[in-house]
Amino acid sequence: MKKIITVLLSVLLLSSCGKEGVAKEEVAKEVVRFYGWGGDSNVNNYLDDYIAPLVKEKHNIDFIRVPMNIDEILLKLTNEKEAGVDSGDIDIMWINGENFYNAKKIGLLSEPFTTSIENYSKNIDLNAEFANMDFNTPIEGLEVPWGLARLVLIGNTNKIDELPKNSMELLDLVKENKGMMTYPALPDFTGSAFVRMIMNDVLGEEVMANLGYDKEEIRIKLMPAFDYLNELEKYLWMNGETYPKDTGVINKMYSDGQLLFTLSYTALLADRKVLEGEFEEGTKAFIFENGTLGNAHYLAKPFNVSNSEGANKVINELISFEAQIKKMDVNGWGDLAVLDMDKLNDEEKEIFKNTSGSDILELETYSEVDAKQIAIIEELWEEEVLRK
Amino acid sequence: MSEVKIINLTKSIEGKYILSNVSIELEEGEFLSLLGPSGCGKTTLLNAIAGIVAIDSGEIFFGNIDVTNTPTNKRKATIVFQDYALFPHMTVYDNIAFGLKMKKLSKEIIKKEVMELLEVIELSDKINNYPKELSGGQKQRVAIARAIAIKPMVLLLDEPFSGLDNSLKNTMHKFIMNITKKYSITTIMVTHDKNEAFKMSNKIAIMLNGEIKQIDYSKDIYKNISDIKVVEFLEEFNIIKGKIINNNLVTQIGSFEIKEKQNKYLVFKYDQVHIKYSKDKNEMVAEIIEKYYMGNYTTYILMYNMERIQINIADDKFDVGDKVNIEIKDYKII
Amino acid sequence: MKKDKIITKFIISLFFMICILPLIIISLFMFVDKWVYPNIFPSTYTLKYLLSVIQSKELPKAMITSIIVAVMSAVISVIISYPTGKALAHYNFKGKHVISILILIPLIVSPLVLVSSSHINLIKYNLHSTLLGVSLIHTIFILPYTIRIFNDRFEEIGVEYELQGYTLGGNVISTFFLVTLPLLRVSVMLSFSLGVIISLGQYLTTLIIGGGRVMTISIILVPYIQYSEYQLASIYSFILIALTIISYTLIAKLYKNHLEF
Amino acid sequence: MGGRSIKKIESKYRPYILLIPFIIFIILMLGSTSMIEQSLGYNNQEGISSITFKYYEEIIFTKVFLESIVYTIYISVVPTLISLIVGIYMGIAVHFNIKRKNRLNNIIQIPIIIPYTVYIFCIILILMQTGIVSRSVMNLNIIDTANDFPLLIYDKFGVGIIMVYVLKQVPFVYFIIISSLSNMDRKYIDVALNLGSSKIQVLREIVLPYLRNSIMTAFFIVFAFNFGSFEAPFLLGNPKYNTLPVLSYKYFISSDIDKRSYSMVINTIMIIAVVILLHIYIKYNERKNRRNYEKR
Repeated sequence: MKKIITVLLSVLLLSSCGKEGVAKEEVAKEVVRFYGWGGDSNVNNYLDDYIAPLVKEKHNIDFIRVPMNIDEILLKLTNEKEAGVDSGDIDIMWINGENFYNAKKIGLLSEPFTTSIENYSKNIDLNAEFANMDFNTPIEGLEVPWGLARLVLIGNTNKIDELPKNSMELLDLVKENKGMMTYPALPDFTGSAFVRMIMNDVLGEEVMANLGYDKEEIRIKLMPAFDYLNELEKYLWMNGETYPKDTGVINKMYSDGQLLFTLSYTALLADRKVLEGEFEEGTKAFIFENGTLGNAHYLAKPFNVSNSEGANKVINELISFEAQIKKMDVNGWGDLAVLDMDKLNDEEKEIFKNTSGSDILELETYSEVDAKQIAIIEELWEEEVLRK
Repeated sequence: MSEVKIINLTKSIEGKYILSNVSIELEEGEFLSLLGPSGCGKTTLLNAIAGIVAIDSGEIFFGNIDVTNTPTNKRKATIVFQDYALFPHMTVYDNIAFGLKMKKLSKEIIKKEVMELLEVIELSDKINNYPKELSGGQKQRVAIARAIAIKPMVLLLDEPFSGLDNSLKNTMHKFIMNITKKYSITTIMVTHDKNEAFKMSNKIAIMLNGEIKQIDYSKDIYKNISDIKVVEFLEEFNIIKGKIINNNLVTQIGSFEIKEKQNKYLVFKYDQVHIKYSKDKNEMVAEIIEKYYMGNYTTYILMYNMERIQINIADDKFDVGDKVNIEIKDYKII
Repeated sequence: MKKDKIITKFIISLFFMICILPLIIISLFMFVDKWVYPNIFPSTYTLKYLLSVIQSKELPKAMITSIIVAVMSAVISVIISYPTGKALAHYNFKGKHVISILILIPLIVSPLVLVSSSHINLIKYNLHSTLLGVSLIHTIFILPYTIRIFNDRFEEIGVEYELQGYTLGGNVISTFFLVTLPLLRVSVMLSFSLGVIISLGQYLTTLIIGGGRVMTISIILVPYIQYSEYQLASIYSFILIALTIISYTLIAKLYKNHLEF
Repeated sequence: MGGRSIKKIESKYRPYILLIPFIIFIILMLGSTSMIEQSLGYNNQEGISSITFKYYEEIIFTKVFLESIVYTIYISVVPTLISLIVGIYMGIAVHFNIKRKNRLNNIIQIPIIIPYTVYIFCIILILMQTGIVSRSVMNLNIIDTANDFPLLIYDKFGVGIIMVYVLKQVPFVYFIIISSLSNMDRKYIDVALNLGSSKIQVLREIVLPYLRNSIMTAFFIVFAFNFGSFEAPFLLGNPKYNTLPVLSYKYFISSDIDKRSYSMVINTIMIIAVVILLHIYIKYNERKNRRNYEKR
């Protein structure tokens, strides 16, 4: 009998100090908490094994990476805003495209801070489109571009002799190899980009540039693209009965030989996976001749950032030349850098030139649609393609 | 000054009266049986005395102390539940010692008291056994020992013998009577078996739907019986309904002189009737219709002027169909 | 009876296989490097994933945090569900019906809603992003089961032991410690271990209420499951299962050497 | 235990004192009614303060919502029935046929110990088109390419989801049945057999009615859990068919902030549906218990 009470009491003591334990450790060292998607171990390793020691050594900051999807981050911040938390846990958040629009709209972001980031003006072309507009939402110094994303298709050249140059050729190829291709169901980020790329290719860039904001109008404008996608669906994997949840699953299916194609927003993913031995030798990344979808992913600070100084220092490191080049390393993450060629000195230009993937940056990209329109496109896709 | 005094105890749940104006008075060492059909509120009364059930109104005195609002743990009235409720996780020793431990007595005193009690209930060898290793009779003795250990002002027993077989019942009857006499503990026992009540207690209270209809010394119960419902409950009387004609109660089997006006029943016990073969025609004649041989007596059912009469007599020579005349030795008019 | 025996043995072995199969697969996948589709056994093995996890500095901290949170939520759940179970079993009172509905709400309402509304509340009490805050949110999902365990056990033992304790002079506290609690020891242990198991399995609650400061094993594990990193997911799953089984057997040991009443 | 002379303790305040920790906890955690407010249109971020049923109308009659109700019922009822049938069968079979139970009970406890997320992961590994089952089927060359293997996860019928629920809930049902069977008195069965009833009749007339109460409890808890559970349908479900919790999550997380009110509408409707169900269940229980009580 006595034993149970002693167990319960000792546990209570242990647990109460547990709470202090966490708090005490905070005061001693300076900590910066980085919140972002944690699904890809290469990204995680880049941050944990390269950035964290770098930041520790240079600024004696403890870089803590927290795996959390952007929509959960926004949920957490919305709750914290409603409950009036002025000093939260998040210092840096990894934000992409359409979520920036919502975060900005309900005031979840910090004051403009890009001016106090030294490398921002030093390494990045300030009047580049991605530095000022994020999915047609003016950035106004609220987020710093961290990497560029180019939607690429990935094909198995051992089994396909000639990679398709446009959507029609893709359709014919898929007809020949029935069930050997699929794309992630919207609202997945890459799936949404693929659908928009198809729309740009089928309808042309001007139609996509002025879609307007009325759902029914957009439905009519996009109808030819939906017809194409419904036609494509008949020959997709499991004849389009279901679409996988995200690219992770599709990459796995590709590496198991179930599919001839996969797709990714990380342009160098194909080369990286080939090096890791996950993809076959003949796997090549390619894009359509009229160009592909390109946008950037960004680093932002929440309205209730607690360690704003530390966050600025870390962001500054993240967009430093060395970090950006290391980020592009095919054996690591393979994410395209945001560096501006003219702002680099000759030696840096040299290094940049022969890191693989720098050529992709020259590719033609469509301009992105507005974040609000993306939400409508996602709804329409579900009504016109998924549920048809 | 009486040991236990209960005045006008009432209790109702959702408007239905469970106990209505129950009053009892007991001297020290008396043994009262609460006798009544199941659901008549006798167990609730017992629980009320023990203090584990709240009452609406009324007072309870132990000696001269008013315990009406005293919590049960200070009331010194211990109860033995129908299924004994021995603490399953305690040995026999710990069970009996529980009450003493609560009074924070020293270890030695507790040990002495408990060993002594174990002697009395002849279970000294079972000291370290757990309740589930004991038989029904043994469990009961431990339960009673546990209840007596703290020398309560009143011992309350809730149908103590319902779970035991007959032979064991008799031994337990003797055991409880001796032990209550030995420690001269005022005891109230709840039972629905009238033989048990008459055998064990010196006072009996007959309870019917929440009221004490009659409370008397056991020997006077039959003598002072006055409530027809009690008569029916005791199931030992013939009840003959009659009409009152100028202060005589005229019934099928004769008319009887009455004192109070409202009495309407002629009651007489089954063994207060004699029968003999009828020689003379015009005398009262009854016909035997059923006969049961009951071991130490015989029961005859007679039809007399359409009144059904039962008699229990030792003589078994009569047979069904005989014509007999009856003679009522002792009767009462209620 | 013969036929029945075979069928039962078959069902049991089927179930034995289904219970153990997941463990086998997980422990296999931890070492897989390449597993070309059609063949049954992995083509090449590697330890690199396992080594990377073992060397990662987050692992020990995450394990300790998971255990502390699990134990705290189990303790809080027992403290809350013991009296609630007793109230429901041994008393009739006006709001009883409402309470029995309230208890089952966490089981039914979608977790997201519970987490969000609790998150706002916990922030008001400055409990967000703390071990205690996370334990409290886990408790919400443990209570329906633990209250059930206590309620059933109280109904089983009835009120007579407790009343007997009172009539024999015991006051509320001594009767609690000497009579009622010993009879409930089994339920305390069962609820405690169930609390630990449920807490270790929580993800969304720890993520949102813990706000990234409270890093448990499942916080690291779930993203890897979602994004098909099978090797890492297997390793962390294995750690989570090992943690659960160890704490379960430890607690089971504690109550095994007490007689079962 | 013999007939109990006293069933409940009569006391005005004690039950409420006992409930204090629970009440404090519930207020501390779920005090804010923001959820229901938001479903009625009140959303303090946006400053919409008027209570409107707009969101209810907009969502209730859409095809997506109605389909989702049907799908949720399907996804909660089917695994519950399977788990009950298998769990009951195993409970009865083990109780009457197998003597050495504890070794078996330890093994069957394993699914209860393994958390849901890990189980979902195992089901993916087993049932995916390049999973264990598909590999073995492939080697028996019943199918020749991975794509011929039927879709068991992310599929229309939610086979993966049902498998996860069944694997997790059969042991739960099994334990409820075993524990209530263990304190069932053997003599009822011996009497029935003695009166000439066959094994099947014993099962139907004696054992199952005796277990009715625990079966009802098991059914309710398992069904309630499946009805509101989120992880399995979210991770293993088909994007076209969403259960209510998944639909609510999608609206809650969607980039369009005022869709969040739809999510609150769905959650409120789910709560109401289940509270009604619970009400019926508790009334059924009380009426049944009261009848037993009087019969004694």
